[in-house]
Amino acid sequence: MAEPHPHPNHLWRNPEPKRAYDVVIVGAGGHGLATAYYLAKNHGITNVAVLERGWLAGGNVARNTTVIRSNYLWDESAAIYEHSLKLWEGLSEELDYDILFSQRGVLNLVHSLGDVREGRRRVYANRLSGIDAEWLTAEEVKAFCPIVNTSPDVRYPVMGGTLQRRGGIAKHDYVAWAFARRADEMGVDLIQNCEVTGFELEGNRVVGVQTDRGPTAAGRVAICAAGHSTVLASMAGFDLPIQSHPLQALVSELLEPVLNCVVMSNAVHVYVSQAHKGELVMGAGIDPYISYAQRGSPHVIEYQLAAAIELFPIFSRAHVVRTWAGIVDVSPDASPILGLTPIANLFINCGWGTGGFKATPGAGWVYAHTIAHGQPHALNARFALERFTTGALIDEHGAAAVAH
Amino acid sequence: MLIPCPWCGDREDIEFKYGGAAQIAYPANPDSADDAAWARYVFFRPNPKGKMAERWVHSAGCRRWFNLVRDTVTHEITPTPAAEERR
Amino acid sequence: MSRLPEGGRIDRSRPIRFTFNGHTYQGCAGDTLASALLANDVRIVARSVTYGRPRGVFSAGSEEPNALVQVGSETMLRATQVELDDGLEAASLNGKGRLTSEPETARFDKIYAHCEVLVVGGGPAGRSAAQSAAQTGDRVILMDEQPLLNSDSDGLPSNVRVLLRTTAFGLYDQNLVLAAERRADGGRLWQIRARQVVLATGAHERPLVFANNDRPGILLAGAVRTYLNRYGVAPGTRGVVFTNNDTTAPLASDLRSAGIAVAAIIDIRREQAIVDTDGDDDGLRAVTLAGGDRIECDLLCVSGGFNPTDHLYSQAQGKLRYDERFACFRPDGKLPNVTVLGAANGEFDFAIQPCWLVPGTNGDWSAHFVDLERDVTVADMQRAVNAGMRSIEHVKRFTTIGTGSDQGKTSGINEVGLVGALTGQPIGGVGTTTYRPPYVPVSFALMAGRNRGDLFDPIRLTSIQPWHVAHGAVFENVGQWKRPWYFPRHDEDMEGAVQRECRAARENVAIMDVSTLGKIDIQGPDAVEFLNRIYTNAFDTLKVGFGRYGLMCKADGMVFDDGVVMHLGPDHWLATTTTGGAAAVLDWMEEWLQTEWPELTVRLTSVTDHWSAVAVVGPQSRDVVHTLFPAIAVDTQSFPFMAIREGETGGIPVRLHRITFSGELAYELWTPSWYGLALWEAVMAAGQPLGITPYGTEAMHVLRAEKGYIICGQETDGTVTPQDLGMGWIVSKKKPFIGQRSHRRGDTRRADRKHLVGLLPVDGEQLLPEGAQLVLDENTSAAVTMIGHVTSSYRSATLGRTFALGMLQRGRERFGTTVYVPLNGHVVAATVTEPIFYDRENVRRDS
Amino acid sequence: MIAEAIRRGALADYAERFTTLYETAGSSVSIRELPFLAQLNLRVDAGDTAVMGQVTDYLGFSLPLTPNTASQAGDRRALWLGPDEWLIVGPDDQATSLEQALRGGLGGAVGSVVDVSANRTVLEIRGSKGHDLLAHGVPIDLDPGAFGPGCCAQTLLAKAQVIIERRDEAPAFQLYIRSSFASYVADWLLDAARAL
Repeated sequence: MAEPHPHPNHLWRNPEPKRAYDVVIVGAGGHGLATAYYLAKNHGITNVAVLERGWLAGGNVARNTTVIRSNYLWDESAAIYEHSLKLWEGLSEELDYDILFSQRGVLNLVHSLGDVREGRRRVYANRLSGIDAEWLTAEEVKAFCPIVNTSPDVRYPVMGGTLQRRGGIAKHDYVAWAFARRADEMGVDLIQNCEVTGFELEGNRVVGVQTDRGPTAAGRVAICAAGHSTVLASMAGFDLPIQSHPLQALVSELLEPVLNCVVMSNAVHVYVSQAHKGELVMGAGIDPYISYAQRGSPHVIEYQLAAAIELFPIFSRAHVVRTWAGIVDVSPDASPILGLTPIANLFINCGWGTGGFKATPGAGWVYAHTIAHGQPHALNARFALERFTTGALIDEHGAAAVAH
Repeated sequence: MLIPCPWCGDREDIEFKYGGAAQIAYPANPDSADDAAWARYVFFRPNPKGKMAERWVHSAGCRRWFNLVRDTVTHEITPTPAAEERR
Repeated sequence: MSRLPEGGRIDRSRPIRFTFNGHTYQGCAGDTLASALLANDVRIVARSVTYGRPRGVFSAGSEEPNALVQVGSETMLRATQVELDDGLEAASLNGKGRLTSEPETARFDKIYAHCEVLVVGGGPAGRSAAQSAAQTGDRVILMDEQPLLNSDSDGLPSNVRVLLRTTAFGLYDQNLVLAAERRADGGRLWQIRARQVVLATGAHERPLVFANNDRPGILLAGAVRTYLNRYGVAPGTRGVVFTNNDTTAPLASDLRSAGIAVAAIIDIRREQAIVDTDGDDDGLRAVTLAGGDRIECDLLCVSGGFNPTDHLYSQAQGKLRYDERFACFRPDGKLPNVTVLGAANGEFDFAIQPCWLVPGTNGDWSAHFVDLERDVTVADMQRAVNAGMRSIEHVKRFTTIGTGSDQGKTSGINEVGLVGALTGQPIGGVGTTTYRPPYVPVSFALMAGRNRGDLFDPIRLTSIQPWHVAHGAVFENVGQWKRPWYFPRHDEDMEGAVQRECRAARENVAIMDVSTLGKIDIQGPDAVEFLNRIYTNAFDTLKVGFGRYGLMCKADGMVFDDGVVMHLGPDHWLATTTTGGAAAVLDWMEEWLQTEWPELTVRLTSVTDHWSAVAVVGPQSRDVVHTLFPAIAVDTQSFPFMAIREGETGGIPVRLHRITFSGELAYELWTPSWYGLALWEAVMAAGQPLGITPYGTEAMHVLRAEKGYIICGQETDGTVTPQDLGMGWIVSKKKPFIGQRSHRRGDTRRADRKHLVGLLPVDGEQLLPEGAQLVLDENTSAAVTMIGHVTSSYRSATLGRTFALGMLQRGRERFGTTVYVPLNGHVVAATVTEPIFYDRENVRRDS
Repeated sequence: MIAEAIRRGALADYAERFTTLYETAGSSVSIRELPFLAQLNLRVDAGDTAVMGQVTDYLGFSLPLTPNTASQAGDRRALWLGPDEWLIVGPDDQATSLEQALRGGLGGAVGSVVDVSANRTVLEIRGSKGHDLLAHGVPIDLDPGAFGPGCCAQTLLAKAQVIIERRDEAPAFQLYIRSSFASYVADWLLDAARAL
């Protein structure tokens, strides 16, 4: 009768921090843990600490709606997300941990002629980039996901959609724990309840961090703190064009299977999937104001659920059992900042906004490369902080609208 | 949130639009700003954890911009004496 | 029947028939489904989600983890909260809800309320708080989730509004309380702003954790008393009490007076314990004591202590601390304008010996249930701790404990105690998991309220809408507006209709409703300076009575919106915006005016809805205008391109503008929206002899594209500068404007930026799909570099062929060359041209 | 006299539905459109007492200076919209005379007068359940203690911006609704009235 227990018997040690590391990663979220893993695995750098002010993987990775896809508009974005998606496809095996990665397809619905144009633009671009992408008519949407209301009589009828069949979901906690476990195995120290309170600088070079558990010397320091990036950057003495906003999400009770894929609708700010145990997991639009409170305004949820019922009348009697918010780090062009900082040996990975979870392995992979080599990989070269000065943005607002 | 419009009093946040950090001045002479300085104006804004001076506009009400100080952790709002300062 | 012969707050004179799992039963008015099932000796109400174990009623309130049922299309309801109703049909669930797609019959309402004091919880503490708050004359709302107050409801003053069947489920910033009211025909969502919130939400009893503690017949001790005393139901015939505190003291006598034998009282404080239970298909049969004694019973009343119900307080970031004396978490410190009272504040008076787990007989922990709804056992928690987890949040996520629809109301504090016990941490240091809204499950439908169907989002309509509907228009959503997309005749398809509409505009005369354009009245002595700063081009030289096209950028230098700006009089202007951009442009202008340029004396007023606007387009439009306005000289010298006139036709006041978005001779006629329909009909009548043809947004798009006029949001996507569009001519070098500095950045000066171009498919029948990508190499089998995309593409009746606009890298250097458009499985060649296909010299526009 | 045949209120098609509502609601609430009111948007510096005095003279009454209040004289009213902005309302066909009066009051001083008569239509909600009906969609406190006679407010009704005014002690509210949103607001009110 018992459900098989999916987890290994051992996940990680709980070590005391050492006095010095080759690399200190600030933030044990999905990205920080993946970075530690790839530093160890790809670059042989194992004298690494990941410092976490709370509990490991307790920030945005624990709060997101786990959508995975790579069908972004611009070449640079598509390349880094596709790199990530390819890593996802081998991740359970590589990490020897069933992260419940399910390529059930991600369907982006469109509701206006402008959306149609932008959706198709993305499909054409993705196909030429070697990313699987299909355009579906409203009838094809209905065939792929029968519970979508494709009636022409609704307020904003479904006019079609884009489909990435290789897209899907994974179990967020398990992903983080899987990276943590492997990193720990290779010698990385995962230090929880250890808050970074400052950076040790020598001239323009970082040489360590101060924490509430004492100082730690570090050859290189990598910030990986999503919504708290600007707080850390200002401790180190530089600024980031990042604004931290609440992004709310919610979950229903467990339900018998009802939804077979991931459905997103940028126009009405709904994205929803049914997790493997049966709960509907939904995300909402970003609250407009800056907040570190991990909660948002209830009207955002009201709007989102009205939109959800418009798209899926069958959801009417599902119940919200829990709402929460992450703190998303939003950059001016809705693309990440991943690379060097004005301070030598200090690196930054932030600005993923709503796209962070799907990028977890890819971002960790290129960030590890960047830290190990002291310069960016080709995949993240264009995502430098410098782009805001030159104006060479990678603007994913217009086309991807909401970059979930 | 309940936002204190200096004119209309406390109103629900759905009546407002958010204007981000307050007191960001447009460069006096944009032409003399170098690319980095210009980029700072266009793209970089304070993002504090804690008290923040910020702008709101009562868009569904009197359409006036105003300032307040809000704690970005607790959402506690302190109207400022300079609430009618619009930048 | 286990209904007691007397007692309870039920109405025995009103029997109610209902069915459960297809069997018919009878209860009384005032019963819940749970009490009625117990009264009918139905012990197994549901099966557990993971192990399929039989489960019965466990509690008497919203904390119920076991008795989850389906009632019609309503799923995952708690039998303890379902009020019995004639004809109710309920069925067991196995821990998962079943959604059905039956048509909606229920109604979901939403309402705002305001009060000085909101009291949540109608027990004695809440009632007395409401009563004393009401003495000042303040508006007081007293809310309780039960159908009747658990205290005397008479004698409350009239300024206390009592809301029953209403559960406060969220406490948000500055005391916004969301509450769900259960109503016979659906539900109502309350959004209450309260100056003061009083939380008198009581406490939840928690169970004890021992082997096979989940059998039907095992109930919380307090719930047993509720069933006996409130519902007049005996949940068993032979009872055992298992407790670690003295709140259970009155239970034995309650049981006995109901005729239930009390087989034993097992008190942990007397070093007694139940170490296992036995049962059969119908639930509990016996318990085994430490030491091996076995006691037959069909009812086990358990109490492990009480947890103050501080969910709302904690949602609002109220801090909790562990209270050793009562073995519970209670509020620590204060929240502004929130008071926690009574049991919710940990104000107890009992003795307790905390007990987080009772060892079994064989070292097996896999039937020690901690979370009944999610089927989580002590064994699961041990596995989490052994794997290295210390944080309560990790254990929760590892085991799923507390994640059910009850959100761990009965399991949460036991979980904390167990993590403390398993990891050797003090309980206060373990802390609780975070409480989040909603306190109880809330249906999507309730949250949506009436924002469904046509009310999901406002439908904005012009005054001419009734005509469009009557004449068979097919509509397009443009933002919130409904706009005619095209006007098919008879069996005409879209393409046929659009071709016909375009021909009419080019060859004789056509008419379009352009009322949706944004319109901003601008007055003040500094209006010109203001416009000069907002738009890329200058307005100093524009004479009164004329209009000029203007383009605006954001600070990053990218094109934002465009429109015609009219000079109506001294210091008086009117700017039009795109339909979709109207609100954003007004906001943008106000922001600069108020926050950055307070030295400018300029006043903005939205007049979008004041004016209806009708475009009369085509070579014969002059005749139509002349017919309607014989007093106005319409020859091109008297009424030139971009000129404005005032007129009147048949009593309709009209402002005439010679403006075109098609490149044809055209006029826009504006009238206050009361007259919009009359004006439209007048134009139709005047144009009827000329075959005047109404057209929609699609033909409008074709016509403007033939002239190479951009649409903001179609040719542009936030990454396009005026220079990219070949519109350097409209970017002033003589005066500053928003975004100007950005045009000097390295990236915006790159030679290899994308430029707006025309695209003529080599095969003039081939329609390029909008959004298709442009490449240089015909061979697309290898990796290709995309150098642009198609932004607009149409079949042109005028050109007799297809054509397109696109953004193409170094586009202006590529005029006359061929680019390729890879489509699904084939490649289409197109010639790059200047982005203008029709009347390059503006002869028709200016004629 | 303006030929009625050529003018049409934004809710001309709703008269019958409003009547039905009145009948089904047991006369506890009624809705009717008051179309074609003259409405002028006035912007003037409230601190300029000279100009304010002139406006008072030309208008026949003074502009309200307290936010969210209205003043009136006879059939003309002034609603506070902002610290330098008012909506001047008068009967049908007074738009021109009001505009002249206001321009006369400004007398060349800095300010603006815009005829916005057709920008909004007006709905009157009357009856003992009028407040209750509006509470379904209006977030502000409309209780007589907080929003008594002479109060007005710009706020939201569901997703539409509205101006709400309570003129006197009678249980009645005036709703000023942008023309393009009028049918949405009417549909919304009719639906909400079913929950009374």
